[in-house]
Amino acid sequence: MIPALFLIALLMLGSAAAAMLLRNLIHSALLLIVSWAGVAAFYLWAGAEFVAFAQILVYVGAISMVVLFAVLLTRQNQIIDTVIEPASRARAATAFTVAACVAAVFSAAILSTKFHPAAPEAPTASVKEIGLTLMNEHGGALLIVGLILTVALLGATILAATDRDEDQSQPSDAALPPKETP
Amino acid sequence: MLGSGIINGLIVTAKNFVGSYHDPKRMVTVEYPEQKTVLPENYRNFPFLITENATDPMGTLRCVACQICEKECPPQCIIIEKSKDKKPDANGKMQIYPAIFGIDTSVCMSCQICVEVCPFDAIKMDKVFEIAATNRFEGLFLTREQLAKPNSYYHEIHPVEAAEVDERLTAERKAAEEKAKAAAAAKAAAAAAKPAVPVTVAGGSLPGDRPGQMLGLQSANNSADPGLSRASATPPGPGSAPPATKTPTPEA
Amino acid sequence: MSLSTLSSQLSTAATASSAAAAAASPDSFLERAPLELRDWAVNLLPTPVQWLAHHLITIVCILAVFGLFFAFTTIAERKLLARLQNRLGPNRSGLPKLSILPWHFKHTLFGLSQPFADAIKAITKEDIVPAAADKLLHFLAPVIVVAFSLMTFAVLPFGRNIIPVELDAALLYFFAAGAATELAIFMAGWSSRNKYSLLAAMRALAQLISYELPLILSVVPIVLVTSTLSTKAIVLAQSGWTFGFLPHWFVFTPWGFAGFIIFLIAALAESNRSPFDLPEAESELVAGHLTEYSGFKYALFFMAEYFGLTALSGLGVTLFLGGWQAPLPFLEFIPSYLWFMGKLICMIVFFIWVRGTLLRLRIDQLTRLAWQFLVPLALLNIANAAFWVLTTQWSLPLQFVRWGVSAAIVVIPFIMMGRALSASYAPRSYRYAP
Amino acid sequence: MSPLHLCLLISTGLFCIGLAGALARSNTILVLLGIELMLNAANINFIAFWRFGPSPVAGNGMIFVLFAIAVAAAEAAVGLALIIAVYRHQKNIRLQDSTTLKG
Repeated sequence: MIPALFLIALLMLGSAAAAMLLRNLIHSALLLIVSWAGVAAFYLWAGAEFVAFAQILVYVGAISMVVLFAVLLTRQNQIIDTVIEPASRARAATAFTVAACVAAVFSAAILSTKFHPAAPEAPTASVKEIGLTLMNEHGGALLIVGLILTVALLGATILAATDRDEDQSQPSDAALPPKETP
Repeated sequence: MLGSGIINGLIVTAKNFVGSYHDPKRMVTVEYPEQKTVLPENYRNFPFLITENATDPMGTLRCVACQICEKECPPQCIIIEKSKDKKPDANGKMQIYPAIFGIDTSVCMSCQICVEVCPFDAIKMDKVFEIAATNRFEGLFLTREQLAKPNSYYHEIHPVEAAEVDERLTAERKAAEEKAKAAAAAKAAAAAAKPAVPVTVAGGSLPGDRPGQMLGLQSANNSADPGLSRASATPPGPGSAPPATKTPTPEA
Repeated sequence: MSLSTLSSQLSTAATASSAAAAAASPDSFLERAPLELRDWAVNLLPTPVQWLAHHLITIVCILAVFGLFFAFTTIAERKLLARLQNRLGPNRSGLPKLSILPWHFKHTLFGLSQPFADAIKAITKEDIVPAAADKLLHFLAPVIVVAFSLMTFAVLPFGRNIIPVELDAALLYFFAAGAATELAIFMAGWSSRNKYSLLAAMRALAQLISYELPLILSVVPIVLVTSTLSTKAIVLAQSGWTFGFLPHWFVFTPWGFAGFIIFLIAALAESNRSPFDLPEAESELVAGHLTEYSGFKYALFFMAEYFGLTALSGLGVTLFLGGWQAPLPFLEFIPSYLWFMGKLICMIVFFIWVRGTLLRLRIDQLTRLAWQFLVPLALLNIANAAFWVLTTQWSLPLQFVRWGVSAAIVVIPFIMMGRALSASYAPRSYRYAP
Repeated sequence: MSPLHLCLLISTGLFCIGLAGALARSNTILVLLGIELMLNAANINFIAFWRFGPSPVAGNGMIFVLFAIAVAAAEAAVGLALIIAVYRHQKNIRLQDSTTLKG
C-alpha cells in the first residue's frame, strides 16, 4: 500500500519537475501528461475510481490535446526559446526560493498537525451513489458547471477564431462567394 | 432519404459477395499461372519474324533483310546484318536473307512501326508477355532463331489479320504470275525484234526505289522461274503507309 | 410476458427479474470450462504466487485470443474485400514444404497462413528511424498505442462469468483508456520530424476528437436507461425475451437503434476505417502520420488499429446487441462466450462490408457529418432515452404511443437534418482550380 | 506518520513544483500548466481527506474533485485560447512582452 504510494509520488513529482525544467515545450507537455496520469494513479490508489477515470479522460484525453495544439500553433523563434537571460535566471532563483519557503511552511504545518484517526473502514462510493449525490444535492452546481463549460467553449472558440476581415494573408474558400460550377 | 444510397451500395456489394462464390463469370481476376485470360485479338507487345515453313525456320524467313524496319525503329532496338550470299525463299526465288536479326526487347516500345513499314509482311507483333529473364543483356535480346515463328502461329494468335495478309499475298502472287506470263509473252515477242535491255540489279537497293513498271522486266530478267518473288510486285515505297486493310492500327 | 414488464426490465439494471433469469439458466459444463481450466492451472502453483498467476493467465488469454483474432481479421478482411469486389483474395500462402514428411504434402490452406507470412515480413524488415527524429518518442508511440488499445479489453464481458476486471465505472474506463490513442498519434507525427507527418497527425487528431463526442454521446442513453456504468450490469439488463422470442436487446428499441447507428458511424471513424480513413488514406497519402515508420513499428500501429476496432465492436456488442446473451431461449445451451465471439465477428464483418462499399469522405464532409449531424442527433437521442425512462409505467395501449413518439423523436430530425446535410454535400467549388 | 500526512506532503510537493514553474517560466503555456499542477495538488488533498478523514461523507470529496476537474477544463480551454489570441497579436507568447492590454 505505502510503497505503491511512494512509486506513484515519484512518477508524479519527478515528471512534473522535469516538465517545469525542460526547454522543449512538447517534452514538457508530454511529461505533464505523465504527471496527470500519476495523479489519476493516486486517485485509483485511494479508491476513487470514478474520479481517476474522469481525470484521465479530461486531462490526458482533452486538456493535453488542447495544450499540444496550442504549443504547435504558437511556434516561436527557437533562439528566443533557448537563450537564458540573466533576468530569467534571477527570476528562476526567486521562484525556487518562494516555492521552497511555501513547501517548508506547508510541510511544517502538516507535520505538526495531529489529524483525527481515519475511519475504521475505507469509504466506498459506487458510481450510482455519486450520480445520485450529483443530481440531487449538487444539482444546482452541476447546472452551473454545465453553463460554465458551455460559455468557456463558446468563448474559447470566439477568442481563438481567425478574424477573417483582418487576416487577408490567408484567404479561405468559405470567405469567398461560391463559384459557379460548369 | 439520407442513407438510402448507402444501403443500395451495401446490397450491390452483398450481391457481389454471394455471386462470386457460385458465378465464375463475375470474377474479374483469374489465378494467373494456372489460368490465363484470353488476350484480345489486337493485343500486341513485341515483334517476331514469320517463316513459311516450320520445319526449316531459318531457310524460309520472309524477311529479305531490306533493313527498313531497322531504320524506322524509333528506339532503334532492331539490328540486321545482311547475308553475303543468296538463298532461295519459300517460292524458290533467290533472295538475300538476314544473317543477323536481333531485337532488344528491353528497349522495344511496342510501337508496331516495324510491322507497318515492312513491305514483305515478314515481321508481325507477338502476344507473348512472359519474357522475364535473369540476364538483361542476353535474356532479353532475341536472336533470329528465337524470333522466327511459323505462319501457322501467326494464324493462331491473330486469325483475322493473318487471313487478310495471306489473302493479299496470294492475290499478289497470282497477279505477279499473270504479269510474269504477260511479260514473258511480251519478252518472247520483243526477243524476236531486238535484244533485251540489260538491267543491273543491286542486291541492297530497296524494292520500292525502282519504278513498278520496270519490276516485271527486271524479275523476268533475273529469274527463269515463272513464280515471281513477291517483292517485285509490291507497290508501296519505303515511307508510304501500308494499305488500310493490312494491319488494323489502333487509330483505325 | 407483456410489454410493460419488458419495459420495466429495460429500465432497471440487474433487477431481481433479470438476475433471476440469469440464474435460472443452467451453468453448463461448457459455460464454466474456461474458468475451471484456469482454476486448475492456478492450483498447480504454490499459494503465494497464485494471485499473480490468476491475473497473468487472464492477460495471456486476452493477448493470445485477440492476437490471433487480429491475425485472422486481417486475412478475413482481405478475402472478404476481394469477394465484395468479385476477386479471389490471397489464397497462396500455405504450409511450407515439409521435407521431413515422407510424402510431399502441400496444401495452400486457402491462404490462411497469410497473416503469419505478413508478420515474418514485418519483423524482418529494416526499422528506419529518421536522423532528426526524437528517438525516444518515435519508439514510445507504437508501444503506447498498442498497450492502451489492449487495455480497453479489460472491461468487456466476454461471457457470463468471464470478465477480466469487474469495474463499477467500466464505461468510463473504456473511454479513458481509448483517449491515449490520440496522444500516441500526436507523438508519432511530431517525433518523426517530418512536416507531412505532423500535418497528417493534426488531421487524424481533428478526426478522432470530432468523433469521440458522438461516440460517447451515443452511449449516454444506455447509461441513462440502465443507470449504471458497469458493462456487466448493462448486459444483464438486456436479458430476457418478450413472447419468448424477442430479445430485450437495446438495439430493438427506437433510441437504442438510433444510438447503435451513431455508435457504428463514430466507431468507424474512431478506428480510422473506410469511409473515414483519411488519416492514412493509402491511395492518397503515403501513410499519414505513419510516414516515417517502417517494419515492426508500423505493424504495431496496424495491430493497434485492429485492436481498437475489435474493442469498439466488443463494446457495441455489449451495449446494444445484448453482450453474451443468446438471441433465442432454446439457443442458450451454446456457451455465452461463443455468442459473444459470434456477435463480435458479425460486427467486424459488417465493418469490412462497409469498407468494401463506401467511398472515402473529404475532410470537410467528415467534420461536418460529426458536428452538424451526429452530435445533434445523439443529443436528441439522450432526450429520447429520458422520455423512454419516464414512460416506463405506461399501460399496454399507451405502449404503442410510447413507441411511436420515441421513433418520431429520432426519425423526424434524421430526415430533416439528413436533407440539410445532403444539400451541404454539393460539389465543392475551388477557387484556384478550374 | 499516517498515510494522510504522506498524501498531504506529496500534494505539497506537487503544488510547489507548479508554483515554481508558474513563477519561473516566461512561456505563457508553461505558466498555465504550472497552475494546472497546483489545481491537481488541491484535488489530491480533497481525495486524501475523503479517504483518510475521520468521518467521510459518501463521495463528497470525489464530487468536489469532479467539479474542480470540470472547472479546470474550462480554464484550460479559455486560457489557451487567450494565449493563441495573444500570439496572433504580438507573434510570441513571452509573458514579459505582453505589457499592453490594448488589442
